[in-house]
Amino acid sequence: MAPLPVVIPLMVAAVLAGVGSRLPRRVLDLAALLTSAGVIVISMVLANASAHRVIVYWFGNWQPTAHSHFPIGICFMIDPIGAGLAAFTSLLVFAAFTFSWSYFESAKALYHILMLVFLAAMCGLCLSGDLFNMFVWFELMTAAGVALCGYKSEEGQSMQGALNFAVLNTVGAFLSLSGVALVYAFTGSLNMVEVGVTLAQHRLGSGFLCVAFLFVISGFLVKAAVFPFHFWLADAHAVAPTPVCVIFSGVMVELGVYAAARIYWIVFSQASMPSATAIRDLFFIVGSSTAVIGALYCFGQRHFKRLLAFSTISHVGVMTLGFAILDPSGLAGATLYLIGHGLVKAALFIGAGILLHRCGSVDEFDLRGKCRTLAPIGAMIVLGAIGLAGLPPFATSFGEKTIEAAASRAHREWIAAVLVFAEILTGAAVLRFAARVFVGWGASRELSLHGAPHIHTDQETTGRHSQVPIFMWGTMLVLLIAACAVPIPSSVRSGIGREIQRFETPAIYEDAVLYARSTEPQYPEPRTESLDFSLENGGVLVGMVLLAGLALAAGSEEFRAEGRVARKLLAIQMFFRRLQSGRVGDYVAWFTIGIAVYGAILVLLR
Amino acid sequence: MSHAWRVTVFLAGAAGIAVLFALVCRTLPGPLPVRNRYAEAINSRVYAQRNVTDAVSAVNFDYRGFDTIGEEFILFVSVLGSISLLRITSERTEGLLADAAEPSRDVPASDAISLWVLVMIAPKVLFGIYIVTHGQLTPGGGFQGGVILASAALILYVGESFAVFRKVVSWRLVELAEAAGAGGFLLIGMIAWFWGKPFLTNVLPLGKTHELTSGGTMPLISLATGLEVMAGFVLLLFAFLQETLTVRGEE
Amino acid sequence: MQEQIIFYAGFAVAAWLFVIGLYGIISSRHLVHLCLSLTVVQAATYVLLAVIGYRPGLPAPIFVGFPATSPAVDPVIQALMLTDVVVEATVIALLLSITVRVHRRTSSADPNEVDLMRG
Amino acid sequence: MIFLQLGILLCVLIAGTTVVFTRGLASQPVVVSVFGLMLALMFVVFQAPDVALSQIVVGAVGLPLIVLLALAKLRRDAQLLHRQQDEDETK
Repeated sequence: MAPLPVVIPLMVAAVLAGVGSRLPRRVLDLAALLTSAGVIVISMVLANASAHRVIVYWFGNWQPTAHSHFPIGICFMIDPIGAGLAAFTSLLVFAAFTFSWSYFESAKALYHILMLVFLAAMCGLCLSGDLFNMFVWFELMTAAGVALCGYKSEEGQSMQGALNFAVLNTVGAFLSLSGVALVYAFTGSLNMVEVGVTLAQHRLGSGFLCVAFLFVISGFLVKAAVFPFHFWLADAHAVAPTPVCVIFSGVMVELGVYAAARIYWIVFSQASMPSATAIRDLFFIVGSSTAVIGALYCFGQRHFKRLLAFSTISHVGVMTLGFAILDPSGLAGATLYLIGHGLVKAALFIGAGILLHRCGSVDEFDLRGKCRTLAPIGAMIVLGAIGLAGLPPFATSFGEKTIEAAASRAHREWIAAVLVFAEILTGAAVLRFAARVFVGWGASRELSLHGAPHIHTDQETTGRHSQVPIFMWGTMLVLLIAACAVPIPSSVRSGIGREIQRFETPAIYEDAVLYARSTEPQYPEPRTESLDFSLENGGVLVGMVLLAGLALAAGSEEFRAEGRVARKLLAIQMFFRRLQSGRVGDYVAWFTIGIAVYGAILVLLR
Repeated sequence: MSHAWRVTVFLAGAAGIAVLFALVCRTLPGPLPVRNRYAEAINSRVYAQRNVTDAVSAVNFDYRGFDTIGEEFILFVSVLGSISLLRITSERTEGLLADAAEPSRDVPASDAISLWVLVMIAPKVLFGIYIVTHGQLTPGGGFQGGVILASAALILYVGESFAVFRKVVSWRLVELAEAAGAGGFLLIGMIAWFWGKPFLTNVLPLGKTHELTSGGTMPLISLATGLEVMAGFVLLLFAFLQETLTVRGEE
Repeated sequence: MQEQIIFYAGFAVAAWLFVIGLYGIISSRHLVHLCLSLTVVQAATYVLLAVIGYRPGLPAPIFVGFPATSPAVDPVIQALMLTDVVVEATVIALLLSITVRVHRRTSSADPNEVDLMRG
Repeated sequence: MIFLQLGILLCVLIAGTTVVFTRGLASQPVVVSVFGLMLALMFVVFQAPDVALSQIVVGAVGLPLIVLLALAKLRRDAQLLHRQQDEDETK
């Protein structure tokens, strides 16, 4: 049972590679849909079965022997968090396949094969309990992601985004591999639990531990697109086809944070207890800078997919902040946030896909007022904006409240301010887009001379553009409903809270992996935050609407004549625009300095 | 950023990383007694437990076989990705390329060259098969042998012409071989399920040491990997040599 | 002692290759050169892995011609390197095909001449 | 004994640095091939024959070959582009 979430998609991919070019399109679609549905079911069953004890599955039957307890094989270490994430991943892949039902009229099964392998790689990353094995799935994710990015490689499309994606992630992966090698050199093991136990026993120097930790997670930080490793993400989104964007933003990026949290808790948390404050401070800096800068970029975009990509960066910053508190309720909040955000973001990307299908563009100014007939889609996009802003009833609001409560218990009240800032800006950006495109408010030209990039995006669909197929809008609607409904039962919320407590208790995994026994301490019942519409929510809502209105009004001539403040703001915006240059060399330079600065922070604060 | 700025930022970062490295070296623990555990565990058991002599292949195809599945699929996906990137979908460019395609290669190769090709290919194929099948005994295995076999196909191209290459090596067949290699590995892993054992368990008879059939599933996995790697590299060559293939369809 | 010296030397060479490879990437004027610089970065991981697995004086882990229970160098790390080598080539191939694509679109293979996406 | 290991490490270092500082397109496949060979030698010296074998076939032969093919493709595309431009001008 346990290896199926990886084995089934890989097997179907291999079969499709063999016979797929002979099969009609609908059979391929059906096979892909059934496979991802199957993986959802299996992952849910696994999550359920592991609720009371961690399931450990030894590939090749190489469980540690009774006298040495030393793992020589690779294991899957399945707990409800990992299996639940795998289920969530396959849910989004399922949604992407439904959306692409009337999509990509191309020959061959390449798209389906690549998506299925991508799914398998993400599931493998969620479930794996071995450091090198995680690296392997990480590399497979990169390879499949790059190939999917370039899938729609028509003449009119630039591949620069895919190139930046590939180079940055590969460089990050190599640094991760170096970190794994360093850890292996001293512990003689690759199993996460065994490495964690050994590191804790042998009191290694904290300088060594800090640097090894930074190296091991660097690849995952690049994948998570935190500042200043985030540049590739927006470029990749501008190139990738819509269903691929759904996966990239909805879950792939978040898996980077998940992997970093997993590695921290299992491998390093016991060994580096003296420097836990340093790690906390590091992730506070990483998370808040990512949340703020992502939100600023997001607000400055006119290309809808790119706008959403930057909002993903901002929200990843929020999740990083949740993890950074290093206590169960913070991470539980981040998990709730991840679910809500993934569903809402997937719905919004599908909205972008619908616009592309109907109007042949996703540019805010090109489309101004042209989509009045698509009011229901516009309404759903506005709902998505509310979800992004973390307002009830969306799951993001639970996540946000839980993170804020945890932050105030840890005496970091400023985190709430960062969260509100990110939510107002990202929500307002989407709201502004919707108002301009679906209602026709605001200027038809952009304010600044050196404005946001105006990218021509090719239509991805063929056939009738006069109507929106039910597979498109239906998927969007279901995703939005799910984003509201998932956390309503309080059992889901308290379940996540309980599971996170286990996630942060390495001793349980040690018992399960090395000694094949399960010890389950009683957890205190986690606090769950209420669904009430708080004062803060009201503030966010008002702020968001005001900001969107201001941005719409700002384009008018009168405002421009006023312009001193506006010009100042634009100058700042220009500075940031220059940083996002699209050149891979710049990004690698940022990567280098980012690693150096984060390393310095860790080492100095330890 | 201008070039100078970029280099400055990079140099600052590189200097920072250098300091980090220096710090690691200063706080580096001496050799821990535990660091040999994994190596010793494998080295001491591989001969007795699996009847094979090459510990590296044993790790690749048995002890850590699951990693190898991931790696094999990285190859699989990269090859498919390259094909998908190099295919042409615009008719205008396709026409242009068709006009310009292979102008110098239409001259048939002389008999001497054909003979040379045959002379070169046969040992190469043999060598490749040898490497693939002796993976568990001597250095080598599916990965290395697969690349050698793929390079035999390349000689065909160098010595003869792309037309001959296309005639002898069928695109469809190579594609099937790649899928079979990738799926075959998974199937071998599933054999264990019939014995109620976890995925990838080596359940087949282990044979006698130093014989080709020793190692249970290892030689089979080596074969599957060899097939996959060979087909993958031939497909890559195909894709780079002529990219109109997928558009023109099969033969 | 020997082991220490080799380890530190390998560590230094790996660090150098990593940094110089990154320098190659940031200063590159041609995408093919950029891909090759990436192989240098990867070579840094090879060097690191190779010195970590090495035990001076011990033979390779191929138990032909000497007792099967005697110690040998680390086979696990060699297995990691082995898979890494093959993966590298295909990932570079993927990057090179992107290069061909970029070149066809912009008729330039200079990573600094970006045709879209700023800001 | 130890000098052999240190020497090959030095060779790898020099070859790697040369790859980065070789800007001429024509000489790049050659330099990379030499670099791959050096790495293979390093694997031999560090008692890793399996890795050395795959490094020889992949790093010293396979990879330079793909680089050569990619370069040839870039050249041909450039020629095609020129021809197309000429045709457009004559029209």
